[in-house]
Amino acid sequence: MRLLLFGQIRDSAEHLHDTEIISSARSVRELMGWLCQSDADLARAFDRAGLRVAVDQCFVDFDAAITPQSEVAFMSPLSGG
Amino acid sequence: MRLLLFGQIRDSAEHLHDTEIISSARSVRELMGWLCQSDADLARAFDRAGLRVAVDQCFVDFDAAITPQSEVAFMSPLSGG
Amino acid sequence: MRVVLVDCIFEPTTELKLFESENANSGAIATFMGRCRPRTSGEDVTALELQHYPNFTEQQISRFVQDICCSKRLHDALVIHRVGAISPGEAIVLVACASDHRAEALAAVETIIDFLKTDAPLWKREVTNNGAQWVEPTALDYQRQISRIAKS
Amino acid sequence: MRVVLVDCIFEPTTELKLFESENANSGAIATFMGRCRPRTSGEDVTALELQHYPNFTEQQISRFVQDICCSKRLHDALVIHRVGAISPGEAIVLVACASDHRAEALAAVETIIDFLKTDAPLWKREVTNNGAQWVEPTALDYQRQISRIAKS
Repeated sequence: MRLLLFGQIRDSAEHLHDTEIISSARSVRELMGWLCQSDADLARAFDRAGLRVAVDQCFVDFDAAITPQSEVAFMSPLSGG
Repeated sequence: MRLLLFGQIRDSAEHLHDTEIISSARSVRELMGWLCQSDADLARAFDRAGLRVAVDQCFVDFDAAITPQSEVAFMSPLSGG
Repeated sequence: MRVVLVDCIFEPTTELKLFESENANSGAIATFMGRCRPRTSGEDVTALELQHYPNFTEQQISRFVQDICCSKRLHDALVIHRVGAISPGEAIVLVACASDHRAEALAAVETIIDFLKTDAPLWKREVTNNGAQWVEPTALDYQRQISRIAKS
Repeated sequence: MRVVLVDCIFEPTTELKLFESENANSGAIATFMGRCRPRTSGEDVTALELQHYPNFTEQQISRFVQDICCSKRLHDALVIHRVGAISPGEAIVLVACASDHRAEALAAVETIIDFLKTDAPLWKREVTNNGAQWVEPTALDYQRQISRIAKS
Protein backbone atom coordinates (compact mmCIF):
# COMPACT_ATOMS: atom_id res chain seq x y z
CA MET A 1 0.00 0.00 0.00
CA ARG A 2 1.01 3.63 -0.47
CA LEU A 3 1.92 5.59 2.66
CA LEU A 4 1.66 9.39 2.76
CA LEU A 5 2.53 11.73 5.64
CA PHE A 6 1.47 15.39 5.91
CA GLY A 7 2.48 18.17 8.26
CA GLN A 8 4.67 17.71 11.31
CA ILE A 9 4.37 13.93 11.18
CA ARG A 10 6.31 13.88 7.91
CA ASP A 11 9.31 15.40 9.72
CA SER A 12 9.28 12.39 12.06
CA ALA A 13 9.63 9.90 9.23
CA GLU A 14 10.50 11.73 6.03
CA HIS A 15 11.92 8.48 4.57
CA LEU A 16 8.51 6.79 4.79
CA HIS A 17 6.53 9.53 3.03
CA ASP A 18 5.23 8.63 -0.41
CA THR A 19 6.56 5.09 -0.28
CA GLU A 20 5.07 1.75 -1.19
CA ILE A 21 4.96 -0.50 1.87
CA ILE A 22 4.17 -4.18 2.16
CA SER A 23 2.06 -4.96 5.21
CA SER A 24 -0.62 -7.49 6.03
CA ALA A 25 -2.51 -4.90 8.14
CA ARG A 26 -6.26 -5.02 7.49
CA SER A 27 -7.17 -1.79 9.31
CA VAL A 28 -5.59 1.62 9.86
CA ARG A 29 -5.06 0.72 13.51
CA GLU A 30 -3.22 -2.48 12.61
CA LEU A 31 -1.04 -0.55 10.18
CA MET A 32 -0.19 1.99 12.87
CA GLY A 33 0.82 -0.78 15.28
CA TRP A 34 2.99 -2.35 12.59
CA LEU A 35 4.66 0.99 11.71
CA CYS A 36 5.27 1.82 15.39
CA GLN A 37 7.28 -1.38 15.88
CA SER A 38 9.76 -0.35 13.20
CA ASP A 39 9.94 3.39 13.85
CA ALA A 40 10.04 4.94 17.34
CA ASP A 41 9.87 8.51 16.01
CA LEU A 42 6.71 7.74 14.08
CA ALA A 43 5.26 6.00 17.15
CA ARG A 44 5.70 9.23 19.13
CA ALA A 45 4.20 11.25 16.28
CA PHE A 46 1.12 8.98 16.24
CA ASP A 47 0.60 9.82 19.92
CA ARG A 48 0.33 13.56 19.32
CA ALA A 49 -3.10 15.19 19.50
CA GLY A 50 -5.07 15.88 16.34
CA LEU A 51 -3.83 13.03 14.13
CA ARG A 52 -6.18 12.39 11.21
CA VAL A 53 -6.18 9.68 8.59
CA ALA A 54 -7.54 9.35 5.07
CA VAL A 55 -7.81 6.12 3.10
CA ASP A 56 -8.05 6.46 -0.67
CA GLN A 57 -8.62 10.19 -0.23
CA CYS A 58 -11.51 9.93 2.21
CA PHE A 59 -11.28 10.88 5.89
CA VAL A 60 -11.89 7.73 7.96
CA ASP A 61 -11.58 6.63 11.57
CA PHE A 62 -8.76 4.39 12.79
CA ASP A 63 -10.85 1.23 12.53
CA ALA A 64 -11.33 1.66 8.78
CA ALA A 65 -10.41 -1.30 6.61
CA ILE A 66 -7.43 -1.13 4.27
CA THR A 67 -6.16 -3.38 1.50
CA PRO A 68 -2.74 -3.81 -0.15
CA GLN A 69 -3.97 -1.38 -2.84
CA SER A 70 -4.94 1.38 -0.38
CA GLU A 71 -3.45 4.86 -0.26
CA VAL A 72 -3.16 5.67 3.47
CA ALA A 73 -2.41 9.24 4.53
CA PHE A 74 -1.58 10.26 8.10
CA MET A 75 -2.00 13.95 8.81
CA SER A 76 -0.97 16.26 11.63
CA PRO A 77 -3.48 19.00 12.53
CA LEU A 78 -4.58 20.85 9.40
CA SER A 79 -3.78 24.55 9.24
CA GLY A 80 -4.69 26.35 6.04
CA GLY A 81 -6.00 29.85 5.47
CA MET B 1 -34.25 78.45 12.83
CA ARG B 2 -33.18 76.28 9.90
CA LEU B 3 -35.45 73.36 8.99
CA LEU B 4 -34.13 70.32 7.11
CA LEU B 5 -36.06 67.25 5.95
CA PHE B 6 -34.51 63.95 4.83
CA GLY B 7 -35.93 60.86 3.15
CA GLN B 8 -39.63 60.28 2.58
CA ILE B 9 -40.64 63.16 4.87
CA ARG B 10 -39.11 65.64 2.44
CA ASP B 11 -41.59 64.50 -0.23
CA SER B 12 -44.42 65.51 2.14
CA ALA B 13 -43.18 69.08 2.44
CA GLU B 14 -40.53 69.75 -0.18
CA HIS B 15 -41.21 73.51 0.11
CA LEU B 16 -40.18 73.52 3.78
CA HIS B 17 -36.85 71.73 3.31
CA ASP B 18 -33.76 73.86 3.84
CA THR B 19 -35.72 76.94 4.83
CA GLU B 20 -35.36 79.50 7.58
CA ILE B 21 -38.47 79.50 9.79
CA ILE B 22 -39.51 81.86 12.53
CA SER B 23 -41.06 80.09 15.49
CA SER B 24 -41.14 80.62 19.22
CA ALA B 25 -40.94 76.85 19.86
CA ARG B 26 -38.52 76.01 22.67
CA SER B 27 -38.41 72.25 22.11
CA VAL B 28 -38.52 69.89 19.13
CA ARG B 29 -41.95 68.74 20.26
CA GLU B 30 -43.28 72.31 20.34
CA LEU B 31 -41.86 72.92 16.86
CA MET B 32 -43.57 69.78 15.55
CA GLY B 33 -46.91 70.93 16.99
CA TRP B 34 -46.47 74.33 15.40
CA LEU B 35 -45.53 72.83 11.98
CA CYS B 36 -48.47 70.40 12.09
CA GLN B 37 -50.96 73.25 12.43
CA SER B 38 -49.82 74.80 9.17
CA ASP B 39 -49.15 71.63 7.13
CA ALA B 40 -51.42 68.57 7.16
CA ASP B 41 -49.08 66.51 4.94
CA LEU B 42 -46.19 67.08 7.31
CA ALA B 43 -48.43 66.22 10.27
CA ARG B 44 -49.16 62.82 8.69
CA ALA B 45 -45.43 62.33 7.94
CA PHE B 46 -44.57 63.04 11.60
CA ASP B 47 -46.92 60.22 12.58
CA ARG B 48 -45.05 57.57 10.56
CA ALA B 49 -42.85 55.06 12.39
CA GLY B 50 -39.12 55.61 12.64
CA LEU B 51 -38.98 59.41 12.61
CA ARG B 52 -35.68 60.73 14.00
CA VAL B 53 -34.53 64.23 14.77
CA ALA B 54 -31.16 65.96 15.00
CA VAL B 55 -30.54 69.40 16.44
CA ASP B 56 -27.34 71.14 15.38
CA GLN B 57 -26.13 67.86 13.87
CA CYS B 58 -26.64 65.71 16.98
CA PHE B 59 -29.34 63.06 17.31
CA VAL B 60 -31.70 64.10 20.11
CA ASP B 61 -35.08 63.09 21.51
CA PHE B 62 -38.25 65.08 20.91
CA ASP B 63 -38.01 66.91 24.22
CA ALA B 64 -34.67 68.46 23.30
CA ALA B 65 -34.42 72.26 23.60
CA ILE B 66 -34.08 74.43 20.52
CA THR B 67 -33.32 78.12 19.97
CA PRO B 68 -33.96 80.52 17.08
CA GLN B 69 -30.40 79.72 15.93
CA SER B 70 -30.89 75.92 15.85
CA GLU B 71 -30.60 73.69 12.78
CA VAL B 72 -33.41 71.13 13.15
CA ALA B 73 -33.43 68.06 10.88
CA PHE B 74 -36.35 65.63 10.69
CA MET B 75 -35.44 62.26 9.17
CA SER B 76 -37.42 59.31 7.87
CA PRO B 77 -35.90 55.87 8.60
CA LEU B 78 -32.25 55.80 7.54
CA SER B 79 -31.30 53.34 4.81
CA GLY B 80 -27.71 53.39 3.61
CA GLY B 81 -25.42 50.57 2.53
CA MET C 1 -9.05 55.45 8.61
CA ARG C 2 -10.83 56.96 5.62
CA VAL C 3 -14.56 57.66 5.24
CA VAL C 4 -15.66 59.32 2.01
CA LEU C 5 -18.91 60.08 0.26
CA VAL C 6 -18.60 60.27 -3.51
CA ASP C 7 -21.15 61.49 -6.05
CA CYS C 8 -19.70 59.70 -9.07
CA ILE C 9 -18.71 56.15 -10.10
CA PHE C 10 -15.84 54.59 -8.18
CA GLU C 11 -13.98 51.36 -8.87
CA PRO C 12 -13.96 49.17 -5.72
CA THR C 13 -11.01 47.00 -6.75
CA THR C 14 -8.85 50.04 -7.53
CA GLU C 15 -9.59 51.41 -4.07
CA LEU C 16 -8.91 48.01 -2.53
CA LYS C 17 -5.57 47.70 -4.24
CA LEU C 18 -4.55 51.01 -2.68
CA PHE C 19 -5.90 49.98 0.74
CA GLU C 20 -4.02 46.71 0.49
CA SER C 21 -0.72 48.42 -0.34
CA GLU C 22 -1.19 50.93 2.48
CA ASN C 23 -1.61 48.02 4.90
CA ALA C 24 1.12 45.71 3.72
CA ASN C 25 1.80 44.36 7.22
CA SER C 26 -1.78 43.35 7.96
CA GLY C 27 -2.36 39.60 7.89
CA ALA C 28 -6.09 39.94 7.28
CA ILE C 29 -8.21 42.17 5.07
CA ALA C 30 -11.98 41.70 4.91
CA THR C 31 -14.19 43.62 2.54
CA PHE C 32 -17.77 44.14 1.50
CA MET C 33 -18.99 45.70 -1.73
CA GLY C 34 -22.64 46.56 -2.26
CA ARG C 35 -23.95 47.29 -5.74
CA CYS C 36 -27.12 48.58 -7.31
CA ARG C 37 -28.98 45.50 -8.52
CA PRO C 38 -30.67 45.69 -11.91
CA ARG C 39 -33.85 44.06 -10.56
CA THR C 40 -35.77 44.19 -7.29
CA SER C 41 -38.98 42.33 -6.40
CA GLY C 42 -39.40 41.39 -10.06
CA GLU C 43 -39.13 44.95 -11.37
CA ASP C 44 -36.32 46.54 -13.40
CA VAL C 45 -34.51 49.21 -11.44
CA THR C 46 -33.64 52.23 -13.56
CA ALA C 47 -31.77 54.09 -10.81
CA LEU C 48 -31.11 54.48 -7.11
CA GLU C 49 -31.06 57.91 -5.51
CA LEU C 50 -29.13 58.39 -2.31
CA GLN C 51 -29.88 61.42 -0.18
CA HIS C 52 -27.44 62.49 2.54
CA TYR C 53 -27.09 65.22 5.14
CA PRO C 54 -23.87 67.06 4.27
CA ASN C 55 -21.25 67.01 7.07
CA PHE C 56 -23.54 65.14 9.47
CA THR C 57 -23.48 61.94 7.39
CA GLU C 58 -19.67 61.89 7.13
CA GLN C 59 -19.33 62.79 10.81
CA GLN C 60 -21.69 60.02 12.01
CA ILE C 61 -20.04 57.33 9.88
CA SER C 62 -16.53 58.48 10.81
CA ARG C 63 -17.30 58.40 14.52
CA PHE C 64 -18.71 54.90 14.31
CA VAL C 65 -15.82 53.57 12.21
CA GLN C 66 -13.30 55.21 14.55
CA ASP C 67 -14.90 53.42 17.53
CA ILE C 68 -14.79 50.08 15.67
CA CYS C 69 -11.12 50.64 14.79
CA CYS C 70 -10.37 50.96 18.51
CA SER C 71 -12.63 48.21 19.82
CA LYS C 72 -11.57 45.65 17.17
CA ARG C 73 -7.94 46.82 17.16
CA LEU C 74 -7.97 47.33 13.42
CA HIS C 75 -4.89 48.57 11.62
CA ASP C 76 -7.06 50.53 9.22
CA ALA C 77 -10.58 50.89 7.84
CA LEU C 78 -12.02 52.33 4.64
CA VAL C 79 -15.62 53.27 3.84
CA ILE C 80 -16.57 54.69 0.44
CA HIS C 81 -20.27 55.42 -0.05
CA ARG C 82 -21.99 56.80 -3.11
CA VAL C 83 -24.54 59.59 -2.84
CA GLY C 84 -26.77 61.06 -5.55
CA ALA C 85 -27.96 59.08 -8.58
CA ILE C 86 -26.64 55.54 -9.06
CA SER C 87 -27.22 53.30 -12.09
CA PRO C 88 -27.75 49.51 -11.99
CA GLY C 89 -24.45 47.64 -11.75
CA GLU C 90 -22.61 50.52 -10.12
CA ALA C 91 -21.01 50.17 -6.69
CA ILE C 92 -22.91 51.80 -3.83
CA VAL C 93 -20.57 51.05 -0.96
CA LEU C 94 -17.17 49.57 -0.21
CA VAL C 95 -16.08 48.66 3.33
CA ALA C 96 -12.58 47.30 4.00
CA CYS C 97 -10.93 46.49 7.33
CA ALA C 98 -7.34 45.43 7.99
CA SER C 99 -6.12 43.64 11.09
CA ASP C 100 -3.61 41.05 12.26
CA HIS C 101 -6.10 38.20 12.35
CA ARG C 102 -9.30 37.35 10.50
CA ALA C 103 -11.84 37.45 13.35
CA GLU C 104 -11.46 41.19 13.96
CA ALA C 105 -11.50 42.23 10.29
CA LEU C 106 -14.53 40.06 9.44
CA ALA C 107 -16.52 41.19 12.48
CA ALA C 108 -15.67 44.85 11.84
CA VAL C 109 -16.82 44.75 8.20
CA GLU C 110 -20.10 43.15 9.21
CA THR C 111 -20.68 45.65 12.03
CA ILE C 112 -19.94 48.62 9.79
CA ILE C 113 -22.22 47.51 6.96
CA ASP C 114 -24.99 46.74 9.46
CA PHE C 115 -24.55 50.25 10.90
CA LEU C 116 -24.77 51.81 7.44
CA LYS C 117 -28.08 50.01 6.78
CA THR C 118 -29.96 51.36 9.80
CA ASP C 119 -27.95 54.11 11.48
CA ALA C 120 -26.04 56.18 8.94
CA PRO C 121 -27.84 59.36 7.77
CA LEU C 122 -28.47 58.13 4.23
CA TRP C 123 -31.82 57.71 2.46
CA LYS C 124 -32.24 55.47 -0.53
CA ARG C 125 -34.95 55.71 -3.16
CA GLU C 126 -35.40 53.05 -5.82
CA VAL C 127 -36.67 54.18 -9.20
CA THR C 128 -38.45 51.62 -11.41
CA ASN C 129 -40.71 51.98 -14.43
CA ASN C 130 -43.62 52.05 -11.96
CA GLY C 131 -42.31 55.07 -10.08
CA ALA C 132 -40.00 55.77 -7.18
CA GLN C 133 -40.12 54.19 -3.74
CA TRP C 134 -38.20 54.95 -0.55
CA VAL C 135 -36.28 51.95 0.75
CA GLU C 136 -36.63 51.25 4.44
CA PRO C 137 -34.51 48.83 6.47
CA THR C 138 -35.89 45.28 6.46
CA ALA C 139 -36.98 43.34 9.55
CA LEU C 140 -33.62 41.52 9.29
CA ASP C 141 -31.74 44.83 9.23
CA TYR C 142 -33.49 45.86 12.46
CA GLN C 143 -32.78 42.46 14.05
CA ARG C 144 -29.10 42.92 13.24
CA GLN C 145 -29.24 46.46 14.65
CA ILE C 146 -30.60 45.14 17.94
CA SER C 147 -28.02 42.37 18.17
CA ARG C 148 -25.21 44.82 17.28
CA ILE C 149 -26.29 47.24 20.02
CA ALA C 150 -26.66 44.37 22.51
CA LYS C 151 -23.08 43.25 21.78
CA SER C 152 -21.57 46.74 22.05
CA MET D 1 -17.66 28.30 -8.31
CA ARG D 2 -13.87 28.18 -8.62
CA VAL D 3 -11.39 26.62 -6.17
CA VAL D 4 -7.73 26.75 -7.14
CA LEU D 5 -4.40 26.06 -5.50
CA VAL D 6 -1.55 28.10 -6.93
CA ASP D 7 2.17 27.73 -6.32
CA CYS D 8 3.18 31.25 -7.32
CA ILE D 9 2.27 34.85 -6.45
CA PHE D 10 -1.26 35.95 -7.29
CA GLU D 11 -2.79 39.42 -7.18
CA PRO D 12 -6.00 39.36 -5.08
CA THR D 13 -7.45 42.57 -6.49
CA THR D 14 -6.95 41.39 -10.09
CA GLU D 15 -8.82 38.19 -9.27
CA LEU D 16 -11.53 40.18 -7.49
CA LYS D 17 -12.03 42.47 -10.44
CA LEU D 18 -12.67 39.42 -12.61
CA PHE D 19 -14.99 37.87 -10.00
CA GLU D 20 -16.89 41.14 -9.74
CA SER D 21 -17.38 41.40 -13.51
CA GLU D 22 -18.49 37.76 -13.72
CA ASN D 23 -21.16 38.52 -11.09
CA ALA D 24 -22.43 41.86 -12.29
CA ASN D 25 -25.98 41.17 -11.09
CA SER D 26 -25.03 40.34 -7.50
CA GLY D 27 -25.93 43.04 -5.02
CA ALA D 28 -23.40 41.86 -2.44
CA ILE D 29 -19.80 40.66 -2.65
CA ALA D 30 -17.88 39.85 0.53
CA THR D 31 -14.21 38.93 0.51
CA PHE D 32 -11.35 37.92 2.74
CA MET D 33 -7.66 38.09 1.92
CA GLY D 34 -5.04 36.49 4.14
CA ARG D 35 -1.39 37.44 3.79
CA CYS D 36 1.93 36.26 5.11
CA ARG D 37 2.80 38.65 7.92
CA PRO D 38 6.41 39.83 8.19
CA ARG D 39 6.46 39.24 11.95
CA THR D 40 4.95 36.69 14.31
CA SER D 41 5.29 36.53 18.11
CA GLY D 42 8.04 39.15 17.91
CA GLU D 43 10.13 37.26 15.35
CA ASP D 44 10.80 38.12 11.71
CA VAL D 45 9.22 35.59 9.38
CA THR D 46 11.46 34.75 6.44
CA ALA D 47 8.95 32.45 4.73
CA LEU D 48 5.83 30.32 5.06
CA GLU D 49 5.71 26.85 3.58
CA LEU D 50 2.37 25.37 2.72
CA GLN D 51 2.12 21.63 2.24
CA HIS D 52 -0.91 20.13 0.52
CA TYR D 53 -2.21 16.71 -0.51
CA PRO D 54 -2.57 16.86 -4.30
CA ASN D 55 -6.14 16.23 -5.53
CA PHE D 56 -7.46 15.57 -2.02
CA THR D 57 -6.96 19.17 -0.90
CA GLU D 58 -8.74 20.64 -3.94
CA GLN D 59 -11.51 18.03 -3.65
CA GLN D 60 -12.16 18.69 0.06
CA ILE D 61 -12.26 22.47 -0.35
CA SER D 62 -14.43 22.24 -3.47
CA ARG D 63 -16.97 20.01 -1.77
CA PHE D 64 -17.25 22.33 1.19
CA VAL D 65 -17.56 25.46 -0.92
CA GLN D 66 -20.17 23.76 -3.14
CA ASP D 67 -22.26 22.96 -0.05
CA ILE D 68 -22.00 26.56 1.16
CA CYS D 69 -23.03 27.85 -2.27
CA CYS D 70 -26.24 25.82 -1.96
CA SER D 71 -27.01 26.42 1.70
CA LYS D 72 -26.36 30.19 1.52
CA ARG D 73 -27.86 30.52 -1.99
CA LEU D 74 -24.73 32.20 -3.30
CA HIS D 75 -24.51 33.28 -6.92
CA ASP D 76 -20.83 32.38 -6.99
CA ALA D 77 -17.79 31.69 -4.81
CA LEU D 78 -14.05 31.87 -5.38
CA VAL D 79 -11.22 30.38 -3.31
CA ILE D 80 -7.59 30.86 -4.33
CA HIS D 81 -5.02 29.34 -1.97
CA ARG D 82 -1.25 29.41 -2.24
CA VAL D 83 0.79 26.25 -1.69
CA GLY D 84 4.58 25.89 -1.52
CA ALA D 85 6.90 28.68 -0.38
CA ILE D 86 5.39 32.10 0.40
CA SER D 87 7.31 35.27 1.22
CA PRO D 88 6.23 37.93 3.75
CA GLY D 89 3.67 40.33 2.28
CA GLU D 90 2.42 37.84 -0.31
CA ALA D 91 -1.21 36.77 -0.39
CA ILE D 92 -1.92 33.29 1.02
CA VAL D 93 -5.63 33.08 0.42
CA LEU D 94 -8.50 34.91 -1.21
CA VAL D 95 -12.14 34.03 -0.55
CA ALA D 96 -14.95 35.86 -2.36
CA CYS D 97 -18.70 35.20 -2.26
CA ALA D 98 -21.44 36.86 -4.30
CA SER D 99 -25.13 36.93 -3.38
CA ASP D 100 -28.22 39.10 -3.58
CA HIS D 101 -27.94 40.39 -0.03
CA ARG D 102 -25.12 40.99 2.41
CA ALA D 103 -25.98 38.49 5.17
CA GLU D 104 -25.40 35.41 2.98
CA ALA D 105 -22.15 36.63 1.38
CA LEU D 106 -20.65 37.74 4.71
CA ALA D 107 -21.59 34.53 6.52
CA ALA D 108 -20.31 32.38 3.65
CA VAL D 109 -16.89 34.07 3.56
CA GLU D 110 -16.51 33.65 7.31
CA THR D 111 -17.57 29.99 7.19
CA ILE D 112 -15.19 29.19 4.33
CA ILE D 113 -12.17 30.85 5.93
CA ASP D 114 -12.95 29.12 9.24
CA PHE D 115 -13.11 25.80 7.37
CA LEU D 116 -9.75 26.45 5.70
CA LYS D 117 -8.13 27.07 9.09
CA THR D 118 -9.05 23.75 10.68
CA ASP D 119 -10.49 21.40 8.07
CA ALA D 120 -8.79 21.86 4.71
CA PRO D 121 -5.86 19.48 4.05
CA LEU D 122 -3.18 22.15 4.20
CA TRP D 123 -0.20 22.34 6.54
CA LYS D 124 1.60 25.57 7.27
CA ARG D 125 5.18 25.93 8.49
CA GLU D 126 6.58 29.28 9.57
CA VAL D 127 10.29 29.85 8.97
CA THR D 128 12.07 32.43 11.15
CA ASN D 129 15.75 33.06 11.89
CA ASN D 130 15.34 30.67 14.82
CA GLY D 131 14.22 27.76 12.67
CA ALA D 132 10.97 26.42 11.30
CA GLN D 133 7.80 25.68 13.25
CA TRP D 134 4.56 24.00 12.22
CA VAL D 135 1.52 26.20 12.74
CA GLU D 136 -1.44 24.56 14.46
CA PRO D 137 -4.93 25.99 14.71
CA THR D 138 -5.42 28.23 17.73
CA ALA D 139 -7.93 27.63 20.53
CA LEU D 140 -10.09 30.28 18.86
CA ASP D 141 -9.91 28.42 15.53
CA TYR D 142 -11.17 25.28 17.25
CA GLN D 143 -13.95 27.21 19.01
CA ARG D 144 -15.06 28.56 15.65
CA GLN D 145 -14.89 25.03 14.19
CA ILE D 146 -17.21 23.77 16.92
CA SER D 147 -19.68 26.63 16.49
CA ARG D 148 -19.61 26.18 12.69
CA ILE D 149 -20.37 22.46 12.97
CA ALA D 150 -23.10 23.14 15.55
CA LYS D 151 -24.77 25.61 13.18
CA SER D 152 -24.60 23.33 10.11
